[in-house]
Amino acid sequence: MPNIDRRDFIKLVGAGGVGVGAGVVLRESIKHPKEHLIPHVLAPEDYSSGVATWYNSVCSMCSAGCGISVRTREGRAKKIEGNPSHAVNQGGLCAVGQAGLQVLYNPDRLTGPLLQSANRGSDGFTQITWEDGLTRVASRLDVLRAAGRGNRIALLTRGVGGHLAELLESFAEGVGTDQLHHYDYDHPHALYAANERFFGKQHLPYYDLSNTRHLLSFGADYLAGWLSPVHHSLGFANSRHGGDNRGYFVQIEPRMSPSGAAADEWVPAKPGTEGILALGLAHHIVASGHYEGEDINEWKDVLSAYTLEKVAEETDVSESVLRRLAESFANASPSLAIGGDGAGNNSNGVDTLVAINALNYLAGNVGEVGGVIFNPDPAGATSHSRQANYQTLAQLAESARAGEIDVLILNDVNPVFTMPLASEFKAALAQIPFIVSLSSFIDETSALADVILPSHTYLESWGDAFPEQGVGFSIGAVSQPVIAPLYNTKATGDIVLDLARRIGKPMRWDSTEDCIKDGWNKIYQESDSNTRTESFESFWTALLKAGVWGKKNHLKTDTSRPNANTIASIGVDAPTFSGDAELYPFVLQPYRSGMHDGRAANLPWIQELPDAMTSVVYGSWVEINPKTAKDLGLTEGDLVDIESVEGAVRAPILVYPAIRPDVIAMPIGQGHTNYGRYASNRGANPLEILSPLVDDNSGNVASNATRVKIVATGKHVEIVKTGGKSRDLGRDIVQTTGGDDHTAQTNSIPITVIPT
Amino acid sequence: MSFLDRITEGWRKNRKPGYYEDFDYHWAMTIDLDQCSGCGACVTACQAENNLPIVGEDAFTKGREIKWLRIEHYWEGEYPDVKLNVIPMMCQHCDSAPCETVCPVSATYHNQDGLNTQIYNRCIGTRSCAVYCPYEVRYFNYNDHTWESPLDQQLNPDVSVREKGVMEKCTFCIQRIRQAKDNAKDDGRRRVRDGEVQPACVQTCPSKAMVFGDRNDPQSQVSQSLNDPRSYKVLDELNTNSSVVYLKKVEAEG
Amino acid sequence: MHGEPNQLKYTDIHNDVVRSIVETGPNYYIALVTAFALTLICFFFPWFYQLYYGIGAAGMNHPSVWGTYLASFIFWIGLSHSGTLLSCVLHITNSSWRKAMYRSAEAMTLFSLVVAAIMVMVHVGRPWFIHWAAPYPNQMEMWPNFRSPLLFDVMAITTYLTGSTIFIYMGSIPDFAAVRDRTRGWRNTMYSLMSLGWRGTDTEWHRLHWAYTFLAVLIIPLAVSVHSIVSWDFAMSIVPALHQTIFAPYFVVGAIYSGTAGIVTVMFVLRKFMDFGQYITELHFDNLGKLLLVLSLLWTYINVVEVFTGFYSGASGETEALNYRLFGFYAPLYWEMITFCAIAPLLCAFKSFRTSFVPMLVLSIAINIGMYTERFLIVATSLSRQYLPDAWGLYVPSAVEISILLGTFALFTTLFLLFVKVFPSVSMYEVKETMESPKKSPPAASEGSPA
Amino acid sequence: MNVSIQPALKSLQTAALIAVVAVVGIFVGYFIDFLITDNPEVSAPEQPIAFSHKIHAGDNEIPCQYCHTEARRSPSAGVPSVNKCMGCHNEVATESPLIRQVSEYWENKEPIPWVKVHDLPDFVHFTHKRHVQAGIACQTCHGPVETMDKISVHSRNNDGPTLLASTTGEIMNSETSAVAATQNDHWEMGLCLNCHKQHDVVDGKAVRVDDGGFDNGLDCWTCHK
Repeated sequence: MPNIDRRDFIKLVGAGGVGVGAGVVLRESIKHPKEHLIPHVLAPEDYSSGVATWYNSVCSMCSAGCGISVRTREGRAKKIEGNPSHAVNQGGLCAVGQAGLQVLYNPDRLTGPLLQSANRGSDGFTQITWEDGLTRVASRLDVLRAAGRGNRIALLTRGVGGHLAELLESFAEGVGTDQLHHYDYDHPHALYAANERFFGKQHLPYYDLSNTRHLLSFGADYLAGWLSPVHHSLGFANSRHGGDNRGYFVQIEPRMSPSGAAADEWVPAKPGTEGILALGLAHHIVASGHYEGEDINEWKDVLSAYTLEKVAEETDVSESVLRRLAESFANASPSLAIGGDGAGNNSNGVDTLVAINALNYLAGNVGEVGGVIFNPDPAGATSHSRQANYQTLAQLAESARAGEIDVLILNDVNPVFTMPLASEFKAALAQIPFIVSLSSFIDETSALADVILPSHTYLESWGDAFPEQGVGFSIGAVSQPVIAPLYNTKATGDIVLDLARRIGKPMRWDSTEDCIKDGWNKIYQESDSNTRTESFESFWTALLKAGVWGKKNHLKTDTSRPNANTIASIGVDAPTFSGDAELYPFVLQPYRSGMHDGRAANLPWIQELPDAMTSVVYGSWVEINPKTAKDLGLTEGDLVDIESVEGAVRAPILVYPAIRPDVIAMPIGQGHTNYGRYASNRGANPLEILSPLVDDNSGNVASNATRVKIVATGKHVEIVKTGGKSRDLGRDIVQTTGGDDHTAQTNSIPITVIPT
Repeated sequence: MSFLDRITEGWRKNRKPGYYEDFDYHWAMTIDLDQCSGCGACVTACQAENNLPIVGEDAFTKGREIKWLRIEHYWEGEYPDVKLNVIPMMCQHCDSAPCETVCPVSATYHNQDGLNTQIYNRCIGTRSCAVYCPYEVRYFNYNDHTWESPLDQQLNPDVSVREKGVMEKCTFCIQRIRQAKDNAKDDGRRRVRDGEVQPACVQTCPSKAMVFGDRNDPQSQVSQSLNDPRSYKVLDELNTNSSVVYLKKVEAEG
Repeated sequence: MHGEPNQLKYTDIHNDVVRSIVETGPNYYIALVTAFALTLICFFFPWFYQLYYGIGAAGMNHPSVWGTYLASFIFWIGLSHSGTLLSCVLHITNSSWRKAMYRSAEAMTLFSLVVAAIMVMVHVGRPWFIHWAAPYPNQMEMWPNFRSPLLFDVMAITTYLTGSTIFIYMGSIPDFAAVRDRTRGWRNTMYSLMSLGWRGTDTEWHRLHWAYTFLAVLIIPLAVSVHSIVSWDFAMSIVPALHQTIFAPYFVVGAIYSGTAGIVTVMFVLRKFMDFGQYITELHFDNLGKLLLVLSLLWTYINVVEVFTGFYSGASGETEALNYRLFGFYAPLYWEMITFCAIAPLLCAFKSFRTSFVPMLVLSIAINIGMYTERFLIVATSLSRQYLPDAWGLYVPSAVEISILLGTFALFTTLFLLFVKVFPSVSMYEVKETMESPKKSPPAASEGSPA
Repeated sequence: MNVSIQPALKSLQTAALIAVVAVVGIFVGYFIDFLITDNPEVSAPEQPIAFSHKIHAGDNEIPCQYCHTEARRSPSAGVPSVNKCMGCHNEVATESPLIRQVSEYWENKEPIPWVKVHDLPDFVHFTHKRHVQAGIACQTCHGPVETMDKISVHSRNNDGPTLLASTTGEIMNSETSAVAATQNDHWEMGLCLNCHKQHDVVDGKAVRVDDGGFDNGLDCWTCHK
């Protein structure tokens, strides 16, 4: 033992003390922090902690009306899935539909009513109470209504279907205005107009992709956005699974869309000549004796100008291809031609779609399984008659400028983003003295509001949907709240009902739920009394549980024959484009990407979802043919200005192998200036520079008819994308097999076929 | 079981074909490339179900996205005779998985259901499994990810949120498989019925291109689909014995 | 200079070496403080930041999940090779010229290994759980995966580290005793402990020689196996251009090559700054130069073979990986490597080159830059060009990585600077063995025995 | 000349002693903290209401699952709602000051912020349901809760194979019940594994076997996912 002197002793004590302290600190530091277990005060009936509860509802991300099942745990929505029993989507759901959760949980959601206390369009929103907000709005409305100047009130809403549309209608009536406009950027105005002209019905028919053996799609991106993409995907898959009768899909469009990639054949016709091409095919079908109807002579007359040689010249598709397409289209049974998106958005859009209807008629596809089937009238209200086209909104802007609008009520609609700059819509809004927005988010349009009364998201509120493009029979579904409201918001319907009460025009419902129930009560009353449940309450419970209601009322025998006048009026002019072809050599095609019309741009999942064709995330790009790029000396990532007569947007070049050299394409959806943290100041919005060239037949802007030029800026940015090299290099990663092999396939997977 | 037995069992597991026939399940998936349109619904479904982080634009720029399931694009030919082939690529759950041998801490191994596991809390982050994986479907957490409130309320409580330094990958939605087994036990059944369990991607696929099920059950949809003459495995020449089988895209003549 | 070594007296050796330990000039402190500060700033601070932030502080991504950390790891393992290995081989073959330089070479081994082991910690995502890679019984009843080449690696490096440590320590015992006898105070205490009571008896000498030779024989296969195993981390994968049988010899040769170059550098530094001109002479540079020449030819041969196999395979993956390495994004680095490691060392064919110190220093540094590039290319090019072209990527090191890379050199230097003040950096007794015995006046008893 | 190692060793003794004392100190400190905070009296956190499991489950023999109803049908055992407390305490002991606190919460429609005692890391997905349905007594893991006034983490049970109240309220002992009381203080992986290795499920109940093997939930994905 060494001698321990005083000094050593102090050292020892010090060391021991430090050691002990370190030990205590060590153990304390690895302890778990304190947590709480918060029980319910009163546990809900169907609640079990740790066990998922599913609620059926309806997706409201687009107008397709897919049924959804929402998985909730501990009172929080966790996952949205397709409702397997809903005939539209049969369990499937697209990316945007699933990202609906991020509408609900979006960090940029408005948590309560706001009042603009500084200049319009600034950040000067302050929190107010609902009472305050509603009073402010109601007093404005009341003054106008009482003075009999209700028409100076305009309502602009996102396309709303079902009984909520009725509620809004009733409100508009109450305040005495006929300025109720539903507005969806991608509402197929041209398609309605074409159907009206050819079939005499302003309806969307059911396109039976599922049973068709030969599909000609003229610009319709049916797998990724056109009408009801999930249902079309099901039909596409089912047709592909036909064993010996595997469906053959042809896509005719200047820029390959996801549907074009999935198709068996992609035909890059000149933009705007789709209708001419269709009539060329029709000409061949009639001329080669495939059509034997009584009105054959009339058809021969009207189609005489569309010989294959001429059409080949105009469309830039070789005669042999045209002949082959016509032959196989006529010979395949059933076959189907659809048209939309790119083909419908030209100056000759309605004519084009009429020509496509004619093609269906001549091939005998109308009213046939695997062809065009007419839907029965929807059981609930649809909004088409109220859908605002470009002309309507331009008119509204005109009235606003003329000082004829005093109050504008916006519901979850963003025309400032989707209207071309040339329409000066934003400036027109500034002329309106009072704007109130019911949006859940601040977007470019609601930023201009004076008062924002934020509404619930669709997962927190009641509603219903009767998908119009349908499934060939009547179908409807109720959208029920799957989660208690997260914030101090109110359902759109309830806000409107409250306003109606405050201006002394109470409606006959107490709440949105009441309105929806009332509507369904009517459906219940109208249903066959032999088969229906004993009471409405049991019907209602069953409806909520199943999430969907349907009635087998197929319109099988309906074959609308066009009359002689209709036939005589068929004809497609060469498309017109704004801008001089010399100065502006390229046709701009703004196309709908994963962000829908831009409303999904604030959802991080969608921002992070690689684009279906290019795997780009977080940003905009300009698609350009490799040859064009080479001629212009541009490579991927070169920042360019896309200039039209109306203005310019800036985006990087992306060399895209499947686009015509005289066309450039840009995705819609990015380029928000004020739409939350995920969307703002990202990319460019090609809609801004569109020329206000309107197809008079549909009243909508011809969004594919703007010519542009590319001006290199000399700058370079890195396009953010997930892919590496998109070439297989002979590694056989995606393997293919010839036409013969697949016929051996017998173990096809059964997919529920919609009976038609 | 003696130590030696365990070792020999380990060897047997990797050598003997049909080893999993002894067990209840051998999960497998088929993807029909003739039906897949590359829409990306499965990608989002996976992200929603499995608490995949929102990594942000910077991380994408750096190539640090986390997508257990991604769509690969392969262009073929030049304009105008150009085609795009897409293929969903996720963990192939190889029965002879290269990643399993290399993990020094056994954070990834093959379980008795024929699944290639990934145990996040065991992972020390050597990232060697990602190097060894020829399909490059293993994703690494380069930093801690945050969900801006209230986005965090969406997180699936049945799936762990991964911390920085941990490898992750497709699990065939193991939480759903376990849930289905649990339900089967509640019902007094020994086995999960065919179609009772579907990973999120399979469930959501709008064109029903994906089929998931038990390969040991000859009646199951997936077994029938595996017998399709169009079936093939990606990078089969590497002998990974993957459990994800693709059905060839058909090139039909017009 | 003091002339030829055989004109030295035993006493001179002792004095020189002990002086190098005891007498510390301000230059040394400046060097030490600088090195240590650089270690902190370039190595530890970035590393701590990375621990806090995650591996994302580095430039790695999908699919290039490995980066410079692993390249540094192989580099330092490689550098570690020549030291002990060379020393062992030369010891067994009785090459007397080794004796002046082997101590510092072995120290290099030791510290390179330490740095390499730290690089493993830097490399992994959760170093706080790194102990799970060690086999020890635990309540989780989990064992490491014995099939993993990485685990072999852990084992091999630990073994090699242990072996090298014992080897250098054992060889130093007589010298510790010598220093002990010439110092007093705390140094005397320290060297008393470190020399383990060495008295220099015949029995002790006999045992030391026997054990030393035994260890030398043992370490040679160990050293070869360590780098073979390091190569298996790559070669056992099925990544194109990595999955090659030639990898083990390739790595071993590369390791010895870079290690030998490293020794040249260290010897130059010792000679220049520690005033060891008498001990480290042209002879050493000449011999090492010859060795470098042979190794560079071997290394070039293996590289040519590798290129040829890739070219000849015809497999898309292999040819693409090769093409990428030779002509892709990293191609300038590849050609830099070829210039530094295959062409420049050919100068060693000339004796005049081998015996000039500064050109040899430049060459040795160039070789090691080239060899680092080689390791970087192995990691970076192969991982960014794998089987699925759509998952190809690109890897560029981040500032943190580059800083840590530079920091490893500072760390190594710090350790080495500490070493030269503790260990006699030239083996005194073995240098004496190479000298003619003093015939006339044997050293007085007070000068001590040969130790 | 002294070449022995002894003097050097001697001179280092003080330094070595200091080092040893410091290291031992760390262990002592760790242990002191353990002693202080792991004492059930101390470690059991203060609850918003001094609820006694001893009175409820012990003295009055209320079965565990009367309140923790979720245990047999959910992964989590669940904390009873305030409503559930009031179900009895509308009638029972309404005047007790503690019950007054409960009814205060009930009247304010506020939840009681209980403090969590038993906690598993977030990466462990334990399911009560399977274990309860297999007939494993709650006390197996939670210790003799019916004897505790305050629930503490360290439910040490050193009395050997005690009689355990089964989940259904009947009494079973370790011979008939599948599972003996554990002596393992810590809810760590080894505790789970021990049990899983020793037991197999026969007819839905846990039965003791020698080697449960890989099938019996020894797959890591049983709990970690």
